[in-house]
Formats: sequence, C-alpha cells, structure tokens
Amino acid sequence: MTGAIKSEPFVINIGPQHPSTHGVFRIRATVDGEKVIDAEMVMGYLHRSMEKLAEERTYTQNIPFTDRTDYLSSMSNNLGYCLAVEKLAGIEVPARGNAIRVIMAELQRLASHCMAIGAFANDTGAWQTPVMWAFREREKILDIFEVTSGARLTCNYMRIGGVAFDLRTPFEPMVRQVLADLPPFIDEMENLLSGNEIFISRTRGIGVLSPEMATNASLSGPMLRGSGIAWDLRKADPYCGYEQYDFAIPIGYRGDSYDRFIVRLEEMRQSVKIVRQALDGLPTGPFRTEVPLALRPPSGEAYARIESPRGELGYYLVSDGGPSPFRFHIRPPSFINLSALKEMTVGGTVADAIVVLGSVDLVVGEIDR
Amino acid sequence: MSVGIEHFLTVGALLFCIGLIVALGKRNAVGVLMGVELMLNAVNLTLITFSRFAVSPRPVTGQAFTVFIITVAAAEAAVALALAVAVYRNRDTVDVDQMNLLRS
Amino acid sequence: MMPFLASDKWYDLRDLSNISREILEGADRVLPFGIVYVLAALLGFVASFLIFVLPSQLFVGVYGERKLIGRIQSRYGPNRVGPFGLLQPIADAIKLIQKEALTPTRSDRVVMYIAPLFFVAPAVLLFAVIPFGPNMIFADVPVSLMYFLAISSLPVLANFMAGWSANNKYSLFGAIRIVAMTISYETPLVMSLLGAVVIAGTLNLQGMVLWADEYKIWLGFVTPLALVIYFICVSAELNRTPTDIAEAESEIVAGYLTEYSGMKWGLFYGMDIGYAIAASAFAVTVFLGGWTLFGLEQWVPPWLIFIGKTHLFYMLFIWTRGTLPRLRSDQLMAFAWKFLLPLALFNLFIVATERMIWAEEGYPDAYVYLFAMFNILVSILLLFFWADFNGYKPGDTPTRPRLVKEPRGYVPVEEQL
Amino acid sequence: MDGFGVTFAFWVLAAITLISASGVMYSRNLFHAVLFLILTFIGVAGFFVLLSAEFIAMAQVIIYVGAIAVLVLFAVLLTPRASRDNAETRMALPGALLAVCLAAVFLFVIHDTGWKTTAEPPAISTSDLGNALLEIWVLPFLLASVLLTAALIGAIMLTRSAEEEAEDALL
Repeated sequence: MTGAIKSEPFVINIGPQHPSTHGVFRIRATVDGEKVIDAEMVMGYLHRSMEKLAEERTYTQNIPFTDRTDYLSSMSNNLGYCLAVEKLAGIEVPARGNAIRVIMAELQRLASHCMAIGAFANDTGAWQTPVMWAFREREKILDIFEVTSGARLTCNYMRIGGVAFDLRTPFEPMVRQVLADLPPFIDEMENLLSGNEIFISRTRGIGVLSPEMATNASLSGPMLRGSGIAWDLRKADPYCGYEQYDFAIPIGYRGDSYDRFIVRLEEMRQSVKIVRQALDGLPTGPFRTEVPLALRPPSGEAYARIESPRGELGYYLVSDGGPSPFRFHIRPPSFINLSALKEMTVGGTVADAIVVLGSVDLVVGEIDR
Repeated sequence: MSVGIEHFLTVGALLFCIGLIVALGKRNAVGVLMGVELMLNAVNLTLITFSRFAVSPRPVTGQAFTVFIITVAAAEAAVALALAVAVYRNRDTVDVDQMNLLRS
Repeated sequence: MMPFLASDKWYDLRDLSNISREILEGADRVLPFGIVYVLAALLGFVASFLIFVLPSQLFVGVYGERKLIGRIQSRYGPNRVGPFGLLQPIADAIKLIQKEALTPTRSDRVVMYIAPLFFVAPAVLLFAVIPFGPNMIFADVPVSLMYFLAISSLPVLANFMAGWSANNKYSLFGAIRIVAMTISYETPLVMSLLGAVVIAGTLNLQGMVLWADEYKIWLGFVTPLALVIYFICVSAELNRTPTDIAEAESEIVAGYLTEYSGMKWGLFYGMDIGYAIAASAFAVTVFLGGWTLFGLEQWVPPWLIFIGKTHLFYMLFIWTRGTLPRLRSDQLMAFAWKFLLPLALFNLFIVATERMIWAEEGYPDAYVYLFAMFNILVSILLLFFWADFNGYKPGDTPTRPRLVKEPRGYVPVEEQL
Repeated sequence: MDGFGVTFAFWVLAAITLISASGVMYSRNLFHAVLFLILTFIGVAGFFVLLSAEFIAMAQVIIYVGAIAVLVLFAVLLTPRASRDNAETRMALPGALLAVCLAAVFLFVIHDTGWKTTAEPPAISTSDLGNALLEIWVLPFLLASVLLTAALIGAIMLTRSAEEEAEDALL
C-alpha cells in the first residue's frame, strides 16, 4: 500500500454562470474528487468603470452611481458617499435628516440581511422556502422605500446635506408595521434553520475563519463579528448620530458559516431596535441643508466610512476645487471580504465551498464596481 | 414450434464461450472480470435449465446452487475490483499483460 | 350490507378488472392466437399508466407539487393557464417539446440518447405489479416485492449513463454521487422491507394487502421503524430534497441533467415524478394497507382509495422538499451506513423475534396489536437513543450569538458576558 | 414448452443475450462494454423468468445489475482515462480458438444427448427454495455468508489508503 487511490485533480469552473454564485462571479476550483485543493477567485465580469466615470460628473450626479455598486443596499451606499462629500465640503446635516438617514440605513440593513440569510439557506439546499419567506419581509421594506423615494432597489434618496424628500404620511405606519412583523419573522427563521439539524451539520465548522485571519485580511461586518471580534463602526466611529441609540454588537463563537448566519439574524434584531428608537425620537425641522447643485468643495481629500450590511464601506474623495471629484474611490466590503474566501474554501468539498460563498454574502456589483 | 432443453443449453454454451473469449482476450483487468461474470451467468442459466427440465426428485437444487453462485460472484466481483484498484495504485496500470511482477 | 364485489358485470366500476376481462375475452374469440397477449399488455399499460400514472404525474407531481410548494413558500404557484392553473403541466410539456435538444460536441451521443429511454422503461414496468384493487393487478408475480426492488434498481444506471455521456464535469459529479448514494441506500431499504416481509410472511404485494385486510392493521403500524427507514431511503434513491445531492442545484448546477434539454430532459423530469409515485404506491401497498380502508372498500371503489392514499403519501415528499435543507454527500453516506443500517437490522431482529414467538407459541391473532404498540414504543425510544448515540445533541448548538456593548476587539469564547 | 409466446420470448431473449454478450467482446469502449454486460444480465434474468424461476430472476437483476454492474462502473471510473479501452492481448486469438473448439464440443454434447425432460415445470416456490437453503444446503449457505464477510473485509483492506491505516493504528 503506497498511497491513496491515484486521482487526477481537475479544474471546474464554479461560475460565471452558476446558480449559486450570486451574480457573475467565478471560482476556478481545482478539485480532487469532491475536495477542493485550490481555488482562484476570478472577478471583473460586471466591471462598469464607475470610479473613473465619476470623475466626469458633478458630486450630485454621482449619487445614482453609488446605488448601482451594491445594488442590495443602495441606501447605505448613498449615505457613505454623501458623508464623504459632506466631510469634504464641511456641510452640516440637520437633526431630522440624520434621523431619517439612520432609519433608512437600518431598514436597508434589514432588507439586505433578509436577502443574505435567504440566499444562504438556499445555498445549503433548502429549496427556496427560506428565500421566499425572507423576500416576503424584504418586499415590505422595499415598499417603504418606494413610498419615500419613488424607487425600490436603486433609491437615490440621500442628498448632499440631507435626504431628497421629507417623509410621506404613510411612512410611519408602514415602518411600525414592519417593526411589528420582523421580530416574529426573525424568530421563525431561527426556528426553521438554527434549530435544524441538517442546516447545522451543513454550516457548523464549515469555512472557519480564525480571529487572527479575520483581522489580518482586514475583514469587516458580519464576517469579522462572526469570528468573535466586537467591532462595529456605528459604535467605534459613530456617524449620523448613532451614538444616541442603544444597541449591541452580536459576535459569533468560532467564526464558521453558522456563526455568520446567526450574527446576521441578531443584527436584524438590533436594527429593529435602532429603527424603533429613531422613529420614536424623530425630530422636526428641516430635513436637508440647502447646497448648490454644482457643488465645488475646497481642494483636499476626505474618507468617510459607514457600517454597510456587508461591512466597512468607505468612500474616498479627492477634490481639486472643481465641480467633479478629482479622484473617487470606493472601499467595497464584499471585495475585501473576498480575500479570505480562498482560505475558507480550500480543504472542504465543493458543497462546502458553495455554503461558504453564501455565508460571505458578496454582491458582485460591489466587487467589480 | 417449441423450445426445449437443447435451446436453453445452447444459449448457455454460447454465452460461456463468449465469456471465455472475453476473459482470455481482454487486456484490461476490468474487461477480464466482465468475461468471468459472463461465464458465471452462463453456468447459472444452465443450472436453472436443468432445474426446470430435468427429471429429478429434488429440482430445487439447481436454484439453490444458482443462489450460491450469485453470492460467490458478488464476493468475487468486489474482491477482483478491489484488486484491480490496488494493482493500479501500485503499478499504475490495469493491463494484465503488464502484471508480470513474478517474472524475473 | 352489500357483499364484497358481488357483481362481476362489466359496468361495475368498483372493479375495473371486470371490464378488461370482458374486452379480452371478446377479443380472444375473434382474434388469432397470441394477439390477445399483446392486447392484454396494452390494456394493462393503458389502464395503469394512462389512467393513473400520467394524470398523477401531471396533476399531482407537477401541478400539485408546484402549488403546494408555492403555498409553503407563501406564494400562489401556477394560476395562469386554465382554471386555477390546472393546465400548467400541459403548457410545460408543450414548451419542452418545442425546445431544441442540444447535444454537446464531444459527448457520447448514442449513450446520451439511450439514457432517457433506459430511464423511462423501468418506470412503466414498475406499475405492473402494483395491486390497484382485489382483482386489479396486471401481473400477479409471486415475488412481486422482489420484482419491484429489482426494477427500481435499474434507473440509477440510466442516470449514470446520462451523467457519463454528457462530457461535463458537473454531470460526472452528479453521476458518481447518485451511484454511490443509491448503492448505499439500497441496503437499509431492503433491510427495512424485510421486516415487513417477515411479519406478513409473503413476498407478494397483493398478499401483503390481504394480510392487512385480514388482521385489520396496517403493516406500517406493526413495523413503524421500517416505514420511517423506507421513506428516508426511498427519498434518497429518488433524489428528493433533503437528499437530492445528485442534482443539487446550488452545488453542481443540475447534476447528471446539466447537458440535457428539451424533451430528453422532460423525460427525466417526468419520470422522476413517475418513480416517486411508484414508490408512494409501493409504500401504500406494503405499509399502509393498499386498497383497503377498514371496510370502506366495499362501498367506495378500492382503486380510488388506493389512488387517494398514494397521492397523500406523495404529499410527504413534497412537504420534505419544501422544508429541509440538503445534506452533504459524505454526511448522506454516513447517515445510511452508520444510522439507518443498524436501525434497520435492529428492527428486523425485533420483528423476526416477534414473528417467531407469534408463530411458534400459537398466540391468538390479537397479539399483533400488542406487538404493534410495543414496536411503536420501541421505535420512538430507539430513534431517540440512536440519534443521541450518533451525536445528535440539539442543545449543544447556540442559536443566538453573544452580545457586547462596546467595540473592543476579539472577545474569547470562554469569556462570560 | 410450447406456445407462440414462449417461443417468441425465447428467441427474443436469446438474441438480446447473445448480441449484447458479443457487444462486450467487440466494444472498443470499456464503458460501452459495461452497458452491454448489463443488457446481457437482463437477458439472462429474462431466461430465468421463462424457466419459471422468478425469485432467481429478481435476485439476478438486483445483485448483478444493481450491485455488480455498478461496482464495475465504479472500477471503470477509478481506472485512468488512458486505460479505458477494451483492447485485446496477444492471447486473444488462441483464446478465441479454444473457445470455438469448446463451443463445438458443447453443442455436440447438447444435441447428441438424449435428455430425459419433463414438460411440466416443477413447482418450486420461494419458500421451498428457502427451506432447501436452510435445511439441505445449510452448510454451503453458512460458508457463503462467511465468504461474503471475508470478501467485504478483504475489499476494504485492499482499497484503504495509507492515511486511513495510520488513523486506525491510533485506535
């Protein structure tokens, strides 16, 4: 007996056309039988050159671009960009505007996490049921966005200095309804999946990410918190008045796919808490500081970062005093989180790789920009 | 038009001979195994034929023997395939012509 | 009370075998020898397949499944084509027929074309031995249970042919997975059925139904463990979620069907449902009393009872499909060998002991109820014990993460919060 | 065994069996050879049904088609792509000659012997077979089960990898 059965490793392309890659993303996996022995992430299929295009447009015209980077959390992207411009130009946002921004960002986090946990459950093989249930709740949130901004997915709602429109009359009852519906839904998901032995055996101990690895790869968001690191920009570097609200940071135990899942579920609970507080204490007054349409910020640079549903979303802007940014750069959380994907997939099976990919919750629009 | 014991025995004999050709002639170890399985099937067919046609005080014997042959064939297939895999692992070939380790 | 099937008039629809016998006898008088066999085969095919299987496939397998899963997933399901969307499966079929059947360039063309046919033929053969009523059985083979098992071990070869010939890595993955899974699950499946065979003392499916009718208890109650194991194993062999690793959509695209399109794919898809219906019919026949329903079969046509039971059993497949995630392939193999097989062997041991006591000591028939109660109790205890022994500890996994108020970096797991 | 049905079935089954057996012999592709082998097994099972040995026929299908053929398919998968042909050795021609001579002898014996046959098939039920196995042939039966166990263990031992053995050594 000299060794195992000789087998020829071969390469399979998971993607770019594959049911579980969440867009046109490709893993070039070298497999030995079902075991992944090497994985190469191939991206760029959705590249739209946003960062360069943005240098040709005015600051306000760039807001719709940010909708389309992470198309599952357009509000957060709007917010990050507007914060960066406001930092660059030194614009103050009125209290009502900040509160609306917080409500929108947290609702967006709820919607995005609905999508994330549904798609993740789908990747473990739960045939569409969790994803449909999650979509049912997400629809309600998108309805709120529609009422407020006129669009469901690419809202383009935040403006430099505040938000585009004031809240409409049905906004508050709708949000109250969502706040009443969501906690039972989260408990339902917990019962359906966290208590399911098959789900646990598929996700527990799969794609383990040590805290050292997580910090070294500069991960952020639920990926980082799943590994047991208490870090949240809303607490560590508060913006939009997040310091007024009472919420906690959920952290996982071992950094596996299951921990990332339960962290997302718990983040939804915390978001519900934040939205409720913000809605209760919604100040009156102006919702926007008037800024000129062709804004010319002074020369300089600014970096603003927010906690998007996927992690630290940063916008870096350089101004040369002109009406459009001299340099526009996005730090997309999905892209950075991707750097740990190889570590997590190699050594597992193909099925595990799919589960890990689902637990990363990547959005290809954000990776390729 | 009727079929008798000769017809069945002829089919069994031809099947046996085809199995023999396969078992003797194939270079691939798996092919040899398939030939052996064909021969065992031919024997089974013959046994069942006798059990059906022969004047015997205990015709069930033919069927009982077939059960044993099927059992042995299953065991033989498992071991032979394991051998083929083991040989391939050690010698990088399943070619029976190349399995001449005992030749100096 | 009307005696059981008193009339043998051809118009007595409680027993469709009357009318087919009339037809065959009439045909025998006018047609030359031998043709009547062909006619009988055609009639059996028409009766079992076109009256039962095809409508079941279309309206329970496709429409019912989509509708029920739709309701499970809080959506409507098909409701556009025809009243309540009832014509949806027919629209699907028309669409599939129109589609081009692609063949990849370097595929093994002949095998790829034969594979769907090889998959369809056993499904048709399976229904030959299913008893639809007291006389409504097409081929009353003395070993019809063995026949069913034998025929149902054929389609895996068709799946393998499909996966191998397509020259696609995902297809090959699917093919290897389905072969490995089928031979793993065949063992506990047969072991669990042996329990039922030992109790009923026959390998004939009609005999098992008559046993249930005689003792007024279904075999599923006498050997509940066997029913559970059978259900799990058969859903694995049929590639139903949670064990559909061979065509796991999120992992290997569509498994062995990746390169199939058009009606070649449609045959696989339709016959997958056909096999599931056959497995339901088989389970109903062996474990759930077949066409009997505690005396009701004297009033209602037995074949209707049988079809109703089969469809209800099929709902279980739909239910599990809509509810459970999928296991990984190695977990699935381990489940078959380490969990189900010992359980099935233990079940066989208990049942054989009971049967021996029952037969040798000459206890009255009522003892079967005692055995049934004992077996149900033992099954529940055994399932829990064996699951616990195999490492099923539901309380060990935290369902909620830890909560901290401050962003303070890594928090060790040991730290109390 | 008279009657059109039986005769027809016999010739069809003979054609299936022998043609597919020749397919095993002639096929260049090892995978196709396995498929022909499966067809041969099914044909032989059909013969068993014709010879009123239903139980054996079903066992034949379950074991040969369901298990052995699948094992052979697995072996084909485990062998390298390069050796998946079904070529002959240089012993093929002598082997074929020997087989043809053997066939001639067989056919002569079969057709020259005056077989004493019964027209009525013997009534062998499955329980008769079971009784025979467990009463008259109980020793071979036990030996067969021991053989199966030994084969199982042997097959596992032969195909185990070095890592698995190292794992077991720790136990």
